[in-house]
Amino acid sequence: MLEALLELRGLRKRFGGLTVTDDVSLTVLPGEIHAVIGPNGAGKTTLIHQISGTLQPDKGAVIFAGQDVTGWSFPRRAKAGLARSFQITCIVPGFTALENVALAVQARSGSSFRFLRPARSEAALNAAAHAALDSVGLGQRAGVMAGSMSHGEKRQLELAVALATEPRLMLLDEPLAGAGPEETERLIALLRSLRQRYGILLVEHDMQAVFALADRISVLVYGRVVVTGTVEEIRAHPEVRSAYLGEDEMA
Amino acid sequence: MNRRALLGTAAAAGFSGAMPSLVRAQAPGIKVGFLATLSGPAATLGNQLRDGWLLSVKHLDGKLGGVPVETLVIDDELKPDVALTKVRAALERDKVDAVVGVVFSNILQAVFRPVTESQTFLITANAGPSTYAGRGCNPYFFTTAYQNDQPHATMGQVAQDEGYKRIFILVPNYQAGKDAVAGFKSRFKGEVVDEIYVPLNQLDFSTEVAKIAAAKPDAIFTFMPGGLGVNLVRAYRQAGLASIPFLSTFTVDEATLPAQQDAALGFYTAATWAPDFANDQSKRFVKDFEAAYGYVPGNYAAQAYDAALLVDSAVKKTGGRMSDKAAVRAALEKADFTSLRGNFRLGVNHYPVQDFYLCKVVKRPDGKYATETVRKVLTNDTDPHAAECRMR
Amino acid sequence: MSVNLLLVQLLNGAQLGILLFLVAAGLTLVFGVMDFINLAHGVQYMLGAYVAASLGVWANSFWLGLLLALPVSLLIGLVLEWLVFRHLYGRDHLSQVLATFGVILTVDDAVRAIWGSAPLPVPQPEGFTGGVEIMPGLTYPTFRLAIIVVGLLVALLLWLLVDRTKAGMLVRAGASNAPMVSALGVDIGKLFTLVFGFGAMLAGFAGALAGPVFAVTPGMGDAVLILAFVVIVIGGIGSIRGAFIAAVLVGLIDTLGRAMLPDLLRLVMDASSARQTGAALASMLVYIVMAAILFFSPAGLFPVRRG
Amino acid sequence: MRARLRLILPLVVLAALAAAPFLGFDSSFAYTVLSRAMILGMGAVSLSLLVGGAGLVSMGHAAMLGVGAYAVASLDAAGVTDALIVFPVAALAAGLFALLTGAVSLRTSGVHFIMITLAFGQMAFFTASSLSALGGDDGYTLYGRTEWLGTRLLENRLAFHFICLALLAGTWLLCSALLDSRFGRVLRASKENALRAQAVGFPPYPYRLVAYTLAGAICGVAGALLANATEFVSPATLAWGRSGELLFMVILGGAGQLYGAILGALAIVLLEEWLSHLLEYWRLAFGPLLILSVLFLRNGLAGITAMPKRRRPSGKPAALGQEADA
Repeated sequence: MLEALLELRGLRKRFGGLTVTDDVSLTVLPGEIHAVIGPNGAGKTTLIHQISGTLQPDKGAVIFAGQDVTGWSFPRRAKAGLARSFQITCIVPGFTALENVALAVQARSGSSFRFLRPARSEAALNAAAHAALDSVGLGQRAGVMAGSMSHGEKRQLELAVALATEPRLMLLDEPLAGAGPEETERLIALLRSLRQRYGILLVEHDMQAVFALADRISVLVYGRVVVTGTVEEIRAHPEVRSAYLGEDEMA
Repeated sequence: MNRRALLGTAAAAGFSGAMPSLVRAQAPGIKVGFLATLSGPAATLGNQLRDGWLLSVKHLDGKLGGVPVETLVIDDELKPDVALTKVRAALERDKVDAVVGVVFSNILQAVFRPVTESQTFLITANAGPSTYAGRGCNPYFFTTAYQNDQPHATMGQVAQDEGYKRIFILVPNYQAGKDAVAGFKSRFKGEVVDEIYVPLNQLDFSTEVAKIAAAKPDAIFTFMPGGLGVNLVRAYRQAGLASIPFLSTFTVDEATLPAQQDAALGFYTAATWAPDFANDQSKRFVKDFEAAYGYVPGNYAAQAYDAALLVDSAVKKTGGRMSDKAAVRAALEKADFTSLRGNFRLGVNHYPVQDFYLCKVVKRPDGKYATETVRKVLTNDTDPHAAECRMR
Repeated sequence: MSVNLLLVQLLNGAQLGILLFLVAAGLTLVFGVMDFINLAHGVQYMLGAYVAASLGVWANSFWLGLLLALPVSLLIGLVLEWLVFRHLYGRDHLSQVLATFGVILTVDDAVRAIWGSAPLPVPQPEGFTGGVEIMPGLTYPTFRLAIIVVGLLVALLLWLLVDRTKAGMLVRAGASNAPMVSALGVDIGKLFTLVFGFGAMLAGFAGALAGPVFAVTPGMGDAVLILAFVVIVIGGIGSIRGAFIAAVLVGLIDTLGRAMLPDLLRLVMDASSARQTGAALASMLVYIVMAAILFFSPAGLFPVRRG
Repeated sequence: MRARLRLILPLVVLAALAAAPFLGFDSSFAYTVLSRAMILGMGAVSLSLLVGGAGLVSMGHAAMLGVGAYAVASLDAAGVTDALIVFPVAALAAGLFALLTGAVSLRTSGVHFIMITLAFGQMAFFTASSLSALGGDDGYTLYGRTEWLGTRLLENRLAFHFICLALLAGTWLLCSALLDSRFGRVLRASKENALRAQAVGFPPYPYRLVAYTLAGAICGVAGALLANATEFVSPATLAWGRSGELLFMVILGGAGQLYGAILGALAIVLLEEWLSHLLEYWRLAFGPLLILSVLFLRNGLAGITAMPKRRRPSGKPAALGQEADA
């Protein structure tokens, strides 16, 4: 059996009286896309927060690449190869697309406590950043101010930034949210091309995309994992059909 | 001006509106830079100083030693670096013949070197730190005020004379406050029950007043200039401590009395002059001052008035030749004028040798508050540092 | 230190705290509801003192002066809001700091030009000129006791206003989430003006009350302003309850620190250095406490806004 | 185009400062005012590095100025006056002070950061006031200016003018380089979007702390110069009003551009000088000018010269436009 890249062991998180994450355990294998679906308020984003380190679980552990990272900060996990995209677009608006990506490249190539040499003229940084932009199809837009890009472009840029950190695992929080049909097509193709190279934990509402991309799916309801299985297993699961997917969508 | 009269505040200071800081006489002959603190809570002292000087010049028909004088009023804002910049401007740009005034010692220390090194006469009408009285005495530096230790020492002598055994001391926590304690202790030999140092920005004295009440001293000695003194005096009176004699320096005087009023009645201060001095010149000064500026002149104003008389006497002696520094200095050292204080001469260190008085706050028949002499405490007092001065 | 003396010092601390609260209450509301840093709040305090003192002398009655100072303070507050502050609501904190500092400079100098630099005489409050002998030899002025009582009443009134009325509910909601309130269809501009005027009046009231106790001088608002900021930061910005507790805390710390630190230090060092170190340390104590509180609880003791 | 203006304007200003002594501004007074403006300009540029570069609004920056100045005073009292010792010590002392206070202050953000830096500034102020060995509240007069390899170079007005100018230019270049470097990129990214910087592995804290320390050290050098210019040190150097003044120089000049701080410092020092010479209640004119400048000069003085066609995100760091224009 392949060793899991990410393993969640009994994560639990409460806000006041509300249990938002209730004993969640799941794994992401190397090269696998593991999708987490569930109705609104199921606790998907809270789960992502706990994996990326922006929230601390009350109980349970996050094991990443064999290491217990539960006590690690968000930046430290990022540095270890746990990249994360955000549900709401998160870029540096006053930077160009290139500089947004170059910032990420900088994180994994040497110290950033370098004070005098202009970062703009570091060829190695720029080359890697250009490559990442090319891979998401933004190669022509490198010099554009990120704040003035279209919504779809910003989502692509976020992916490029995540790629540029050379992660081992990507946590993608609704990467397709707000994208038009054409952009969605392009992003799905892009995500598909990333499979094998990275482990991906995907949170997404677009079922078409999830079924097209995922290797395994976990269904989250009221903070609990109801079931985990392959696309077929999930499609066939009666509880999922009734509780979440609805009959008509299966027809 | 009307508005102020309407509001009935006796503490008229400065002029309403934007007054040009250049007060011109007819034709420029002698130029004097008059440096004083004219903004912030301490501005009352600066106003006293400035108005005293201006009145003196007016009495001399706008002339010093017969030469028309131009006074350049400079506000130091009680910031040493600001004072320095402005004084340099006065020296270089306006080419003043003398710098006069100076309320606070720290301002004096900031401007001392540039003024004296440019061989310009520096005559203070209030600040008199020990720094320039002893080994640091300077041929270009004069003061018509006193050496800072002397008023405090006067109060120490008063406490000693009255036979007080236990004294409570309260001063601000800065150098002048510490000097005040040292000055007082130089002549008081009894027990000091407690010394309290309060921050300069102290808002309220209720804490200290409670401590004084608990300590039950024979008398207190305090040095609380400006707004501090107003707060202290009020809190002291309100706490019913007025039966404990209130010995002070620069705490109850004509600069603060308009705000303290009844609360300060009967409190003591040490001074070189008080508005009730009997000599004719002093009487004329007080009368004209109150007519011109609407408030009672204090020590500060009198010392500044004398400063103008001092310069006047020197210019007269040298026939208006301010460029002959040695002659001007010699003339200044003579101090050949009649001081408002009567008994007055300059010592070897250019600090006055004079009498010191115990004064008390009274309400005059006209309803205004002033200090009144009680008795002479020290006669012909020379400051303790003068012996160290080797004037070059 | 005797129990009596300690009691007196506690009263002193409470009285300082109450005055600070009156200034801080308006500041924290303005800050909390409008996200507006108003350095010029201290100016309101100063103007309150000046107006009350002048009108009190004119009417020959402290209380009449105090009463008249309220509408005048309100008016001044509204005029300043209309002239300057309302143009700054949408701006960043930096611009607000700069512009309101400009207001301080202007008004301080205007006060000097109108009233002069000397401390102003203040009529004694009729009926409260006496005192209570709390400790042998020490009379505690009834007026200071009155300040404590009046301050507590105002605090109670404020609490009722903010906690029990519709306007108060909007203010509280505005403090925690301003966009939501405007989404509810409330005229946020009107609410702002209301809160601002009210805050200005409270500060003016505090200044008028402080007149007979402290010196009425130009710039008297600056020292109070900084302490008031310390209070609202310790208390948690936007929280009236926090402002009250923090104000009393600051009042007590400042008073007791000054009263006791030099004596405490005498246990570990010689008398003269203990006095001076104690005095220096006592001035810093409030700031040290603030830094420590922010270190452990970066949003103050009673944070209103989440995150 | 704007990129070029951004470079040209500060150079013009620096050149004007260099030419001033030869254009008749060579009285002691002119030297005093100009050196004061240049020194405070240095302090303001270092503060601008924090405000514009890192989004850290410090209300206690005068403390750094003060630590530098008091370093000079205490060395002077100990008889040490060599520039090669004095200036590094001033920088180190101020840097150390910034490191210690920054380590605590940077736990907070926004308004709380303003207040906690103010608190440390006040502590420094009261400490300086109680230093009786250095005159306490009255301040301390230096025996003389700092010496350069045994010569009294700093006593020469022209030399001192150019030393100030060189250090000002150096500060500006250094801070610009800092903002353009890898370090500066992380700093700027953390300012605009801290979450983004964290997501790629940069915790803001250490970068901000280093920036705070560096700015403190630079301001310490300015403080040492200030002590030399006035030959006098007093707690007034550390007063919170002075911190405010530095902040106003930054904002008036335009926080988005480092050289804005230089413009702001020149404007404020010269304006103060001119108005206070003209009027007794000069703040009655100065205050409204400040208010009007905030209301109508949104991007500060630097904003007039680089008038943008459309509104840009506020606080845009200096180095960015160049890529956009390329």
